[in-house]
Amino acid sequence: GGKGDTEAEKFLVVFSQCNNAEPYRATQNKRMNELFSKQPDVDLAIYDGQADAGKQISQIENAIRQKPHLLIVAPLQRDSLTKVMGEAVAAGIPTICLERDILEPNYTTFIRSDNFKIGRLAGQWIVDHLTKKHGEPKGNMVELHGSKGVEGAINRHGGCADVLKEHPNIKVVHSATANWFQPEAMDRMTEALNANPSGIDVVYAHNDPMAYGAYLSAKEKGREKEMVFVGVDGLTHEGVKYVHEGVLGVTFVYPLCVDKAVEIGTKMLRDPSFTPEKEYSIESSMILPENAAKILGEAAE
Amino acid sequence: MKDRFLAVLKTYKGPLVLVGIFLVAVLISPRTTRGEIIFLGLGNLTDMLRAITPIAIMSLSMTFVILTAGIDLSVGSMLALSGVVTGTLLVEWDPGLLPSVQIGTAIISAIVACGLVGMLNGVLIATLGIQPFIVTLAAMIGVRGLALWFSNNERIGLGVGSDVAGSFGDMFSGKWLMIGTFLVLATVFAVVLRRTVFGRYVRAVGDNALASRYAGLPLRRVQIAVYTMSGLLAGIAGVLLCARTTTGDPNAGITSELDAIAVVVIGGTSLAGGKGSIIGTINGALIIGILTNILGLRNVDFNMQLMLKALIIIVAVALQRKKVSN
Amino acid sequence: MKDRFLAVLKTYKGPLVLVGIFLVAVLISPRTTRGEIIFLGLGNLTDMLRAITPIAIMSLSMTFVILTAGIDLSVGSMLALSGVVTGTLLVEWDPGLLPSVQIGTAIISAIVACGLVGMLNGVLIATLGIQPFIVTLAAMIGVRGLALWFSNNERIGLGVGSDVAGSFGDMFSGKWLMIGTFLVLATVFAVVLRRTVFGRYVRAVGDNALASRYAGLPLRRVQIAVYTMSGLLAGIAGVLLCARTTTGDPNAGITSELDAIAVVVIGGTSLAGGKGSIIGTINGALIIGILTNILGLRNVDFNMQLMLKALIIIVAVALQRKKVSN
Amino acid sequence: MGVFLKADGINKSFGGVQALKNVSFALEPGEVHALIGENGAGKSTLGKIIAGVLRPDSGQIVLDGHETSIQRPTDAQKLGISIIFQELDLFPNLTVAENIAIGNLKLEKSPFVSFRQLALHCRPFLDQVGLDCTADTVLKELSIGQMQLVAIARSLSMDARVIVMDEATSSLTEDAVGNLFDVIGQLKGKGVSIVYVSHKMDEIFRIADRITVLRDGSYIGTRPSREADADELIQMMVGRELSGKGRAEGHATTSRILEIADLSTDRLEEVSFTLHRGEVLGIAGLVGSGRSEIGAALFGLDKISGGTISLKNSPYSPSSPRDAVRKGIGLLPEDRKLMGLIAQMSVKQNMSLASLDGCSSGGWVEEAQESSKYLAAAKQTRLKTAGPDVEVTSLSGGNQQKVLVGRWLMVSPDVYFLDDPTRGVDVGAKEDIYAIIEELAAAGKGILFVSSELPELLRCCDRIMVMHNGRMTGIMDAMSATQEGIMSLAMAMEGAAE
Ligand SMILES: Nc1ncnc2c1ncn2[C@@H]1O[C@H](COP(=O)(O)OP(=O)(O)OP(=O)(O)O)[C@@H](O)[C@H]1O
Ligand SMILES: Nc1ncnc2c1ncn2[C@@H]1O[C@H](COP(=O)(O)OP(=O)(O)OP(=O)(O)O)[C@@H](O)[C@H]1O
Ligand SMILES: [Mg+2]
Ligand SMILES: [Mg+2]
Repeated sequence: GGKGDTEAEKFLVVFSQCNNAEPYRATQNKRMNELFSKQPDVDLAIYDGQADAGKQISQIENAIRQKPHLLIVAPLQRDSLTKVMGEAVAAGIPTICLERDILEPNYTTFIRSDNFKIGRLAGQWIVDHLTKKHGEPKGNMVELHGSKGVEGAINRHGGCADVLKEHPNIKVVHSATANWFQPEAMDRMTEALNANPSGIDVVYAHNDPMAYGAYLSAKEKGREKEMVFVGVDGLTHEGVKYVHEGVLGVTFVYPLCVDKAVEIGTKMLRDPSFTPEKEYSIESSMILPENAAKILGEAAE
Repeated sequence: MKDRFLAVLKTYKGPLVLVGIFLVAVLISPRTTRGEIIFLGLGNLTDMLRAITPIAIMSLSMTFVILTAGIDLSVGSMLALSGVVTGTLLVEWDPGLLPSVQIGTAIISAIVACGLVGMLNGVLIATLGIQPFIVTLAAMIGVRGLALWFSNNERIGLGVGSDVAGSFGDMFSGKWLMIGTFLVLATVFAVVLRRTVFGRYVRAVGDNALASRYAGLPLRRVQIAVYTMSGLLAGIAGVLLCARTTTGDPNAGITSELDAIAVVVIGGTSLAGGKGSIIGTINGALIIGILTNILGLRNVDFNMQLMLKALIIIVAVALQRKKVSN
Repeated sequence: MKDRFLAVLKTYKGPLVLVGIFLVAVLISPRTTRGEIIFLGLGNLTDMLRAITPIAIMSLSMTFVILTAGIDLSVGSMLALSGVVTGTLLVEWDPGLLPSVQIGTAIISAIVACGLVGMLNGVLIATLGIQPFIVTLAAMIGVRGLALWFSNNERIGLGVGSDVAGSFGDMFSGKWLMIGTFLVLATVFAVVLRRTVFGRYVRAVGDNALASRYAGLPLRRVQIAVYTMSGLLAGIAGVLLCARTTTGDPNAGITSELDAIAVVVIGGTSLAGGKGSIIGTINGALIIGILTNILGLRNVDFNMQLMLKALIIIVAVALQRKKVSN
Repeated sequence: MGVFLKADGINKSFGGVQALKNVSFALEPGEVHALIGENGAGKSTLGKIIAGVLRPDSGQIVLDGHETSIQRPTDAQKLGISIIFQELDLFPNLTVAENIAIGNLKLEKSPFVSFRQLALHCRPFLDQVGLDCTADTVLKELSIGQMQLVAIARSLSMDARVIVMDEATSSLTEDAVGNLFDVIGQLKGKGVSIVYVSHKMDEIFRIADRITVLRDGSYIGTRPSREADADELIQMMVGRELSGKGRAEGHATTSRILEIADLSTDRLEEVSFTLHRGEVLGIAGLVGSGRSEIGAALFGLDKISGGTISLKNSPYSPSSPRDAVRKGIGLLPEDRKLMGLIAQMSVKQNMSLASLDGCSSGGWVEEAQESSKYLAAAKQTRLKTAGPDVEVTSLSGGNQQKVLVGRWLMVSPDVYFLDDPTRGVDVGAKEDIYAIIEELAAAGKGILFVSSELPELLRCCDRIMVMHNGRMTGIMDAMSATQEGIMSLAMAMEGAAE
């Protein structure tokens, strides 16, 4: 529980974000601000690790020194943050590990989402789609990777490949790295299209901007109907919108985890008797043309 | 006879390296089922040109900057700023103007904003006498912050609809518009460099700064002008990229300053200033463009691509270099 | 009296800027509930030093490189390579050696690997006469590919257990070990630059390469040596970073070449070569370290941080610069 | 005739150095007015102030009786003043024509450039100075002497009424100087005035109408050149009597130290000669005749394509300058700024640069040893400096040259190749350098001495060889040689070689 001794005292909540300069993370921050601002006695401080593990460690060390009532960490890397989060827990600071796993359970609770699972969902959707299209699970796929060596790219690829390996007739005919960026995805997709003048069935991109870029490239060559585009992330103003507009066939929400974190975190702050579970897993949801409109409508409210 | 042939070879080393890479690309290109060489398809060649266009445009003004013995590390950030400004003015601004007027305003605002950043770079370099590297490094950091702040850390999607934003995307992403813009700019820059007094000053300033001062050249004005141009061209590249991706992305263009500089240097321009040409830079852009394209067509593993790229850059530059003079 | 004071001010501009930033940091630092200035806490100051250590280490050899009028863009990639090699040899190699021997082997292999890359840079620059910018740019691209390929595109986690890998993390991430390594290296580099024949040659070569050649100096060996040193120090920085983050990350150190160069230049070393000092570089590292630390402590919005950083870099350098001569 | 341009009470200081102290100077129309003085006397500074490159701390430039306010070089140009800089500040990567046109307000009126027009414009000036190259040759392909001709052509093209020539002939050979003097004669006829800065006394007497002497930044006096005599002028310059010694005593022995047979490189053809211990062998020739190339070949700078060299009776083929130094050859380069000085290093560090191996142990610089060796060399060269630790660029030209001479004294090689060691050096320092050469010869060193000034070759050398177009056209005993004889050898094969 927190240390809210007097009513007048404010709660200090520190959120150590691994990299602000990424729309997914910016959305997390925004959402977290939004939710905590409904609680006037909470001071939220968001630290930006700038995609640098050393930096994020230092920032958490700083935070520990300030003795916050709640620490939320979105770790950049599983190994690097394990130790310092252990120090936070040892210092008696209630700590939430957000979204990504660390090596040891050095946290009070872990609110997770799972890229491997998302990869598997995408793989399964692709198998189903191709089975519907060709009567059997076969076809040609182009895969656009996020930055090499980054957890998201590794697991979104790994999960999908895990499903596809059961279906040898689904071939990955072109596999390129576009570093999460839309412009690069457009150039890489253009090359894939040129190298494969026909017969591409699916484009699986590790995030929505890359999937969208791939769509634009195909559209320009008048080939966007030939294939279906699959993305991941499902941010409202990006992925969901793209699905709604018929650009993407499907996208998979990479959960922000923020709502759950604030819900659990608030209880931890205010209810000394509350003990959180060790782990909450937030399921991804599938955004299809059928439910996209509804989600967009909700967001607009 | 043989001597003349060798002399010609020596003068046109850059284009020869380009031709070499082109031939290799033709040889190793995959083929269609009908046996056509994919690399040589008109569609692929123009795709290749368009892909390199944003970098190539920035490398034109970068050539000028480098000729003055300067450098501009901020072009990538300015490119992002331009896209974000364009996007915002098209999507979040509803002035009730004619679409064409709104589009024009958005484009001009974006380009002018970058021009002003470039001018600020130039003024700091020319009047405070701080090294260009450090001024434009600061601008690279600061302008990235500005673009992120301006866009609220979010990508601004133009959509593919038929509203103002969507029609901007349609109008300005055409292959020939992009390639054409580059060709026009390249011609202008080549002519300015070779055929105008200003161009001569640009080459002189980097060649011998003291002599320029002694000759009474307007040193500061030349510096301010080249950095302003660098801003303007980064702005244009940003608008085109925004149209092509139908997105104003505050994270666009990260590391593209290095790409633009690499193109210039592969084109034979010396970072010490004074020596270089626009033809060389075009050559450098084509070398990089073909290289990226053929590695993509062959779908070479990304890591292998990186290593091959490194190797080929070294070889291309080594082949072009003059014999080490005493 | 006043004159002397002014003269002292002029000589020690760099440290004065540092003291100024320090004082501002003290003033604007947040305080603990007990009113202590957080910035001044020993824990915070040492954290700040440790945070800047990898960059600071690389900036020492970068000073040498820049003094020879060169540049090394590949340090960030070498840092990553070092981490990946260390990680692999600790995690995936089971030679049945004593843990300390295995750790030693891993560290030395990582540092030597980077040293070899640096030496290759140096050899290409010295013998082919290609511009350092382009050689090390190619190395930056290629070595990044190498690190990714070597690590199979994955981060190599050392874990926090008590096995070989875990104990390496414990041993080498200590605050004082990291800061101490930097201090030792800084002393060595400062002494080498000031007191040895080699140091004298480094400055001469960068100031006037042709004159150095005419004086019979071993130009090529000096160039090869400084780039090799740059590799070695990037290797050391990579080992320390690997220990601190208990991860060998093939994507570590992206853009850290710019950070290291910025530190050197803020420290008053001229990119034109010949002029600069290790003291200046240490000063530059502290300026950047304090700046980053205090902006973090104040939890300034990230975008605002970027803009402030840009501003402060310009101001810090402008304050240090010599009066622009007529 | 009346005064045309007048500099009045000019003061100028650089940091602590007062370069000009209340100097006044008057120029009449159509006169050649020589400005002389020791290195560092302030001649170039005065020239730069007249040309608007530097602004005086106080004082006035009066032109045609009107006070001027020259703020920048273009102001001076508008008033019809042009200058040839001592350090030849040109643009190596621009073409000859561009170098001539740049900054010329008349030629740059239109923002666009026509190469053909530019070439046409430049041709007469190139012809006038006798430079035989096309207008679109890139400057850096020329030799230093040819560059100097470009600088002269540039100032002629300005259509100026006043031309400041700051040591414009320092790298020129006799024929080019003669050419220039013809041009000056024509200009005088048109009423153009010349401020002529030089250290070459014979030239001054040939061309100047009046001579003004500066010493340590102060005005000393002006003499009509008909009435002046060299000794008096020298005394005015140095403030004391200078005993110009006569011909050096010969120290040549018969022991061979360097033998070159049929040496060829890209720019040399079958050069052969022998140098003995204690001998000073002069090398004469026109601009671009390949004199420096002999040094480049000997010093491992140029690839040797044929012939043999033996040094101290063993075969010698240098792989690099470092190798050459190791084996006992030292080369004093012709361009001290470009090839000699390390601008940001101190006087002492510049001097010891080539001999650090001898002032160090285990790679550590032994400061005490370095200082004592430096002091010895500084003494031998009679170096004038504010101290060992001042920046070398703060020294006057002559003293900078002495630093480079001192550099090789500290190395003490067996063979010295001195490429124009007195270029831009004042009379006093010249004497000092001659004395050093003699001391070296007396110590049994072999010396190759390249110079464009025949009198000094005749004075210092035992023998003189003459180069033309990369070939050796003769070698003669200095005692019996004459200037005319050398010149005819230097030009003899003109035409025949083509
Ligand atoms: N830019 C400068 N900065 C500092 N000192 C200078 C500068 N220019 C000239 N000086 C100093 O001013 C004095 C006069 O120099 P100046 O070049 O006018 O001499 P000079 O008579 O032309 O000599 P020389 O015969 O060697 O060319 C010298 O002491 C010189 O060191
Ligand atoms: N770096 C170079 N590249 C090409 N040609 C050169 C180069 N340097 C000199 N030359 C040419 O080689 C020839 C010999 O030049 P060199 O400098 O040896 O002449 P020099 O007799 O020493 O005359 P100077 O009085 O100019 O020093 C000239 O025709 C010159 O133009
Ligand atoms: Mg002078
Ligand atoms: Mg010569």
